[in-house]
Amino acid sequence: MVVLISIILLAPLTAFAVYALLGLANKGNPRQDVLSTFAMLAAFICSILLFWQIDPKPVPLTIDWISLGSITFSMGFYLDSVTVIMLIVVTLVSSLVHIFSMGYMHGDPRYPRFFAFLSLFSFSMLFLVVSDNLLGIYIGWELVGLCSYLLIGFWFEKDSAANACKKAFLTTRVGDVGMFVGMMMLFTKFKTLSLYDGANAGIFTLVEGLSGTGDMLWLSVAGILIFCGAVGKSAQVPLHTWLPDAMEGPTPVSALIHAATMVAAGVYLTARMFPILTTSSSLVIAYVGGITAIVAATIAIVRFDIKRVLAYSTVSQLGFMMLAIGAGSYVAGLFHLTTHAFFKALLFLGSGSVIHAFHAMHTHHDEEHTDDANHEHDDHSLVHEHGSEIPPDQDMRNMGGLRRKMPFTFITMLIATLSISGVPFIFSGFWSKDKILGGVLERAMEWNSIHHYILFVIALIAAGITAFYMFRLIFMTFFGEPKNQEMHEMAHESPWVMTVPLLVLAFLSFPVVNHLWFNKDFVKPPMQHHIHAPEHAQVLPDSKTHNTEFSLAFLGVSEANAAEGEENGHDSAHGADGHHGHSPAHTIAMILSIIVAGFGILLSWLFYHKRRLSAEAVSTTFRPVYNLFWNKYYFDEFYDGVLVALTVWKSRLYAQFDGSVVDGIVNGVGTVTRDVFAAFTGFFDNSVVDGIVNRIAEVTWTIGGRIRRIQTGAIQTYLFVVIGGIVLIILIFRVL
Amino acid sequence: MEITLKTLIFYGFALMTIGSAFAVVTVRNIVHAAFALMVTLFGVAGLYVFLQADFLAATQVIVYVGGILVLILFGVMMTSGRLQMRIHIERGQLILGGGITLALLMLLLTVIANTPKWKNLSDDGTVFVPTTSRIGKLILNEAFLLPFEIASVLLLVALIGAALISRKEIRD
Amino acid sequence: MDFKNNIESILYFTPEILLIIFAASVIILDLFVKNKDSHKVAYLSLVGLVCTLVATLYISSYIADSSLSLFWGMIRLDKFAIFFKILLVLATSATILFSLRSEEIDVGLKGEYYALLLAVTLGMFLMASSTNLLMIFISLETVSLTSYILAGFLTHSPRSSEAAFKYITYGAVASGTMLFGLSLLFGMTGTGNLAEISQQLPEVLAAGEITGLGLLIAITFILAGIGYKIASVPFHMWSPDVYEGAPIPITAFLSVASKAAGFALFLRFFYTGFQAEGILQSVDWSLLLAVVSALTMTIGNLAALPQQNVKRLLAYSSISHGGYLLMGGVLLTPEGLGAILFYLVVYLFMNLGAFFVVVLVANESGSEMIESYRGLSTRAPLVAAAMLIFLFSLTGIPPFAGFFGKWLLFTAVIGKGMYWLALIGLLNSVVSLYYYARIIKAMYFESSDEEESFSFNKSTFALLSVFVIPTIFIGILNILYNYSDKITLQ
Amino acid sequence: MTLQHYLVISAILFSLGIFAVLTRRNAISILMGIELILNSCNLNFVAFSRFVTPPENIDGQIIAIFGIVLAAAEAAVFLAIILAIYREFGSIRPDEVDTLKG
Amino acid sequence: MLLSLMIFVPLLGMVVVLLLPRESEELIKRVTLLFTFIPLILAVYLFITYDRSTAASQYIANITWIEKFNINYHVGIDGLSVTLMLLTALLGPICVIASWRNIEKGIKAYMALFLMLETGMLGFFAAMDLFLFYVFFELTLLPMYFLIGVWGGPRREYAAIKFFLYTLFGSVLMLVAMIAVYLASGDPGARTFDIPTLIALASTEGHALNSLNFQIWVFLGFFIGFAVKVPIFPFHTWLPDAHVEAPTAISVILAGVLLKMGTYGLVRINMAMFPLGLDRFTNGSDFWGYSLALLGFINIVYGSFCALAQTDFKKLVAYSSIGHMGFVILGLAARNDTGVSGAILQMFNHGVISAMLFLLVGVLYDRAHHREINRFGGIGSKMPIYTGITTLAFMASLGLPGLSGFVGEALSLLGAFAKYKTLTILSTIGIVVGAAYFLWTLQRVFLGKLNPDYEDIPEINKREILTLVPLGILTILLGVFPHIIIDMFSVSVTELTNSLTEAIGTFQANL
Repeated sequence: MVVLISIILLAPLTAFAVYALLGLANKGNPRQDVLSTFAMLAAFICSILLFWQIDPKPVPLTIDWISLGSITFSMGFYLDSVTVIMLIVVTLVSSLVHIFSMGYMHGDPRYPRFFAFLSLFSFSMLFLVVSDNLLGIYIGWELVGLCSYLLIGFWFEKDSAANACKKAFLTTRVGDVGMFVGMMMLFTKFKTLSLYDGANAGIFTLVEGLSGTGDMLWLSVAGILIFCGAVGKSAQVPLHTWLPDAMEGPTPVSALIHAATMVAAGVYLTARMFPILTTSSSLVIAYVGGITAIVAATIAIVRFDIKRVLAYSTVSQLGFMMLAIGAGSYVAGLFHLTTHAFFKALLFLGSGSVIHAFHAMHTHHDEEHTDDANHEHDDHSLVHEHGSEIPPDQDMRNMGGLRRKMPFTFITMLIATLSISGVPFIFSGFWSKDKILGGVLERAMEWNSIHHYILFVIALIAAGITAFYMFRLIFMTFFGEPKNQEMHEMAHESPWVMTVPLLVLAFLSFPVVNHLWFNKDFVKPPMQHHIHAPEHAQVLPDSKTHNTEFSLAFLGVSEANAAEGEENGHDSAHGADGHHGHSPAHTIAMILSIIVAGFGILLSWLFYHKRRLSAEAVSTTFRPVYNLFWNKYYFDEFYDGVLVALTVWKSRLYAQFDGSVVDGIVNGVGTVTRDVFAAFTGFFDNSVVDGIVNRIAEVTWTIGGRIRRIQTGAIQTYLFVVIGGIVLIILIFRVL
Repeated sequence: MEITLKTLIFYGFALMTIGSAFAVVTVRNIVHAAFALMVTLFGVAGLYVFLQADFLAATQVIVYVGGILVLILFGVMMTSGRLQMRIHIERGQLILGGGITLALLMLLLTVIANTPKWKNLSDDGTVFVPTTSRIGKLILNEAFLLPFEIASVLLLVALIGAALISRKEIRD
Repeated sequence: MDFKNNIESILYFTPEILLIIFAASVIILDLFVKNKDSHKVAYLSLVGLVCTLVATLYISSYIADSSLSLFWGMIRLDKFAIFFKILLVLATSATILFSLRSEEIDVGLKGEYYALLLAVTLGMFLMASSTNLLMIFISLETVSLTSYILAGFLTHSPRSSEAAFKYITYGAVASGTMLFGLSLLFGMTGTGNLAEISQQLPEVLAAGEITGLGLLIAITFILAGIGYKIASVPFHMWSPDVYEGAPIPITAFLSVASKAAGFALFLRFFYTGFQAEGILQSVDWSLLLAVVSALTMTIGNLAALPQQNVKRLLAYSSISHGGYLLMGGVLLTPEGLGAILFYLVVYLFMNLGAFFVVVLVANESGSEMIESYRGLSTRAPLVAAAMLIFLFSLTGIPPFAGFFGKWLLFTAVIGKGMYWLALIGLLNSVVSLYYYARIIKAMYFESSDEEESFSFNKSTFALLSVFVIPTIFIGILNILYNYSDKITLQ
Repeated sequence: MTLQHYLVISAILFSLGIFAVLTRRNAISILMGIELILNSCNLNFVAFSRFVTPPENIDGQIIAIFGIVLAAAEAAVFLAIILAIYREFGSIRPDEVDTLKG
Repeated sequence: MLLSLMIFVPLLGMVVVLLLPRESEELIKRVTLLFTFIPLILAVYLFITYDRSTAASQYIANITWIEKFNINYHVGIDGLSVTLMLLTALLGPICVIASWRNIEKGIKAYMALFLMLETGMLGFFAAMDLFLFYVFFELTLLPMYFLIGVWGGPRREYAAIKFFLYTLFGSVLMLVAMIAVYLASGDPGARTFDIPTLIALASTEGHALNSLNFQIWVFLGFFIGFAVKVPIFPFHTWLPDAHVEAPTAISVILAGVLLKMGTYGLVRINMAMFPLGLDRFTNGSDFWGYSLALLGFINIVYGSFCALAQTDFKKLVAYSSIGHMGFVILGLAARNDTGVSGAILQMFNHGVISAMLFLLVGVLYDRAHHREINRFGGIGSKMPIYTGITTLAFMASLGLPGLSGFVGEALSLLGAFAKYKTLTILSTIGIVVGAAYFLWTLQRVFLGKLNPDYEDIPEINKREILTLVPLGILTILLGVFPHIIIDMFSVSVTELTNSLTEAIGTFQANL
């Protein structure tokens, strides 16, 4: 087990280290692609092997990492079924992306580096997944952020890529800081960051001690802060803006990092932290997830950039997962995570294939962006979506009719689309989405909670919209007549290294692994999360918890709870997840979800295939709504605006201020800081601190000059000083 | 204190000393000042006599009047043309100097008036004893031999120095 | 009091007598030396100083730890006096060596020059050992008069004459004032002997026969004379002008030897005369001295800031060092005394060393301005390095001796709770860095228009090292600390 | 003719001397002022010797004698320097001898 | 003996260098390298043989120096000092190599001064006698002044004198405090400068040193002395100037070691010796009780924002140093195991990382002859290795987990959070801003389209890589295995925090 996990982690790390060492010696590694891919495949195989060895009652494998007096920080792995499933998902998708990239990235001047970064990413992601403690998770967490940064900015000559990678890193880091503060809160309370019981009790055990005490509010805050990390990483509202921009990276990166794995890490983290989530923090998470789902879905409707449609789709789907966890459907969330990982990776790779087809030369990153690259102000983040700003090879308006040219791509993408749209029964996406909707509705009914009813409705609408925009994508890309003949001529099916991964993923978009999640012997019963009665849930129960029974049980940690779980718990009516079988809520949810999905597909068909309805007409009719969607709810503008408001006092500089002149969030911060703070530091350091010092020096110097002036050179002046001095001394000391 | 001839003479000397000293510091002609200084020096010599310091009075006359004053007059003649006989003074400097001097004087007078040790000490009734031989003994044989010898070195130094600095002039 | 009479005292007076003899011999030898460039007289005076030093050391070992009152109590021979005598001989020897190298000193008047140097040393010897008001005054005047002449020694230099003129005018007024103060003190106690005065004063004060004001006036007047020797505020104003105008060796001499002798006088006067309880209560002498000390270092330092002439800059710097030294004396504690003595030794080496560099640079470049130090680090690296060490030592930066000296002084002050004075002193040393650094900047950070390097012979470097080595090692090595501790006043 | 008489005379002489030194813009006048100061000191010593110390103790007088000697020596050097100044600056006004300053 | 050898070998090297002829520059460099290598070897030996299980100081040499004042040449190392001596010894040879080519004039004097500097630094960290401590503290001042003033940039004179004056100002206040402590340590004759003795006395009930009022004042005296060195706001303005003007290797030493002298002093003197004074400024009960943490917070936020506003690459790194030292202060203010350990680890790590950063800036400056961030652009495609190493250094500096910068920062914050909730949370702004300025710099310098001016910019050469690789390895190694360093000092820190708690507790119990 230790050997396997070591291989899983070290194989990709070694691949990266080889690259780094050779690079340092200024020798490129021509076969980095093979090395990385094999490393990844090895990790995948080991993950599969690990799958069979999984201990039903896992114990963390830990070592003491840092010992400080009474406090020890340990590092270790915790391998339970969820972990292993994640490992398999990550290694599998990663392997496929590696293979795909061998075709997609072929001919890139930094081809080896790409694979090295992918390896580093894989290592970080795997480390995150297996860590048994918050510190380890945080380490992996930041490392995947780094890799995301490096890979988004892989074509860093493009200013938009350079901006996007920075924006991605910084935006997620805002969330990470929240997570870190949350960690500090937990650490201060529990003196440990281990989650599970090892040599000492972990947080999940210790948190029981808080039950019923006044610390519940505190725990809620800590939970929400930890969740902040997930908000950043999983691109939840309001920190979602980086993900669409992150599409500046190579498409395989988008598939691996920004669809399947890293962004899902937030969901994974939230799920992992489930035992410490209180009712109110859960509700916050649920709302954030729900809002994200609907907001991103609506934005996706009006995008034309194929990758951005997928990006917003990803955001939306991540919202679903968060909603599930927030609503207590822990397993549903994770289940959707896995299914989504496959079909969304497939969609991205498919789109990559399309883009590749349109642009076999792989030089687009050098060409399209030269025209309006603007060095004066680092202003790119805002206007990507406007017409010509979309790279032509990604603009769906240039596509159409590709299904004949690229049959493999078409079919695989169609499968994925059917899956994500929730087409019933034979596609995995249907099942996972249904679990979520069902879970939320169940919670709502069970608690009679208005919040959860609202969330259910939101989720349902979002699901419908998902079906709509996904089919819009399919119709615009693969059906109809080619819009751009020239480009259409160039298009061709991708080489086998690219299509094989597509096929594998397409296979996985069918419900082939679903049963894993519903095997009670394998996936331990999730939280016996005794969430309160709804009235408490609605009115911030933490303030009242001291007189409310509140208990937490844990996934595979507490034997008692595990046992209870196997017997379906002492409170099976509250069992939050689908493995209890279909309750009425689930049935209702399933029916409704089929209806909305069908409706969405139908609308899409009418709009974009049959042209019975005119998208233009609708958008004109609902101009304000359209604008809202088109401008992505003005989130970027909002960030810019807030920051700009800070600079209003410097209006002279910004006399010609105009919303579109201002940067994206990071550049906004940068600009504001540069101007305001440069002025301030200039003022403060030079005028106040140095100023005081200089003033003192000046005064000293002046006094020196004055004293010099007394030294007139005339001896009688000196004598005056002598005699006057004597008189003064006598007078002063007589007075004293 | 009854007014006797002795006191009259004393006050005469006192007035002469102070008056001429006042002239020294006020007259605008340097030669006049030099002569006023002579009177002051004589006056002080007179006071020495009243203090029964006979040898000292003689020394005062000889050294000061005979030596220093002549030196000063030579100095005046060598450095001052007719036009430079007038001593420059400036009003501001005068006022400031006068002020400081007055303050100093007031302080000194306060001390003199308020020091019990110095009060009511009169010289009536003591017998005059010539001091010269005692001075000679003290200087040459007793406590003051060392100062005497050092003073001789000092005078030698002054001699050499004055000559040296003057020689500069001669060689020019 | 156990006074030695004149005959008994002669033997103990040998060093001074040797000085007189050699001073006379120098003048006589000068008559026979035909070659004007010959340095014979200088060497003879050096021999004289060496003899004096040997005699002093011999007497020192002879009297051991006891102390003698010579010539009916006129002077006192104790460790304190011997310490200063050694110090002064060293300073004078250094001055003579500087003079040998300086091109300022008129070749025609060497005999007088060296004789005067020996005479002034004699005066300083006496200043360090006088215990009688008359002796104090005579020794002070001997030193002063000789100094006036030496300051005005340069032929064809109006600046030198001006220096002498200012010096003598100032000195005469100051010493006149002092004499008046001495006369008041004499009137209050009826005696000229310091030891008796120190007995009498508390008694008459306690008996109410004299007032605090009277004592204050007397002491302040006397302070004018002493203060002008050590150049303390407000009696310091002569020194920048005189230092600037006088020949550099004399400036060095005045700034070190004259100041040291002044401190000897100051210490003996205050330590023996003003230790008694009653006096300290009449007027807050410590506060008075502390204020004077603080003002002295502050004004000296501040006025040094804008100076362009290195000699003048060092003049102000030596004023401020007078302030530091005075700091040790404000509380009249034994620690303070030890600190002052230690610092004087350190100061001797570092300040003389700095002036020696000024001599060397003035010889080569003909200027005393800071500009002429530009690029010294390349033109004469060793000299520049030596100057650097002196300046850092003057600033008080470890590991150079100046730091250890200052440290002792501050310890003495803080030991009695005068934190404010220590703080002023320390802040002053920060200020002082600023102007010392200007010289360093010129030497090291700027380059000269002229590239050719200065040529100095080996003996110059040997002499330089005589100052550099102690400046580096006095503080680090544990030698002088114990010695300076044993020097007490009786 | 008490001690205080002499002391007052002496104090006045001293003050006048100081006054001369401070205000007279002539080097020789300054010298005269100095002589006044020294005289006042001598007078003090002699007076104290007469009144304060025991009659047989004439230390004060002897100090005064030395004072006179020193005054003479000082005057000699002073005048020599005045001559030098006169030669270099063509003036003996102290305010005109001010090249060294600052 | 071993310790003394380590301290004075560079000084011996200085003498040797001075004796070499000025013309044989290669020889001089090699000799210097040799003499900086010996301390490194010794430091490694110390690192291996140091007994980590005890807080007592080891390798003690105690020789009477100035008997009269009971001053001893007392050197010894505990966990804290050995850590920083290791850092110093490590940076020594690296700086010599970094100076190999780009010191054009006066290489002899440069190397001699550098060796003197190293002696000062090593001695400072080893000194166990307050007087010796101060002497070594000041001893670093002189060479630094010249190294900046002679070999620096265009405004070097200004920067040098500013550095000197600021530091001297601080150190004179320290001197006053030091003398006060000495005088209060006992009756005449029984006074001492011995740091362990003084620490013991300061916690002894009824001793003059164990007075709250006294401790507050001497604490302040020492604190200002060290604060200038750290530098703590508002004494920081010398730092950017000094860094901008100093030659690369000197910036490395300045940021790498000299700043640590301030924080080391805070731990060694202010924390250990004046528990009551420390308590006054860190008890968290009123404004003064927050003041130390507040200063840490200001340093973090102010330094970070200032860095964000810079356009000069080196100045940016300099301000980032200010920010990072803020974490040290914050960790120390927490005065618990976690915080103090974090602070010390951060000292070491910041030494390594900032050394890297300054070396990297130097590499770029040597090629472009300017440091204006906005005038670069896209050079990542021309200098991939350089870009890679820079990214590593930046990531380490912005506290990326897995690299060394993170651990110290995180521990400091964790420690501080236990005591100062709000301030610590606010301080995390520094983490975000830290990422912002580094990434923005990365973008402006390396990403985007290549500035045509740098079409031919040469890649980083072997010598430069040689200076960076050991530091890079350490950065990664200590990010993954921080206990290598932490184990060195954790016992000492525990001892320190325990005795602090005890001393404060005893004092308060007696109130």
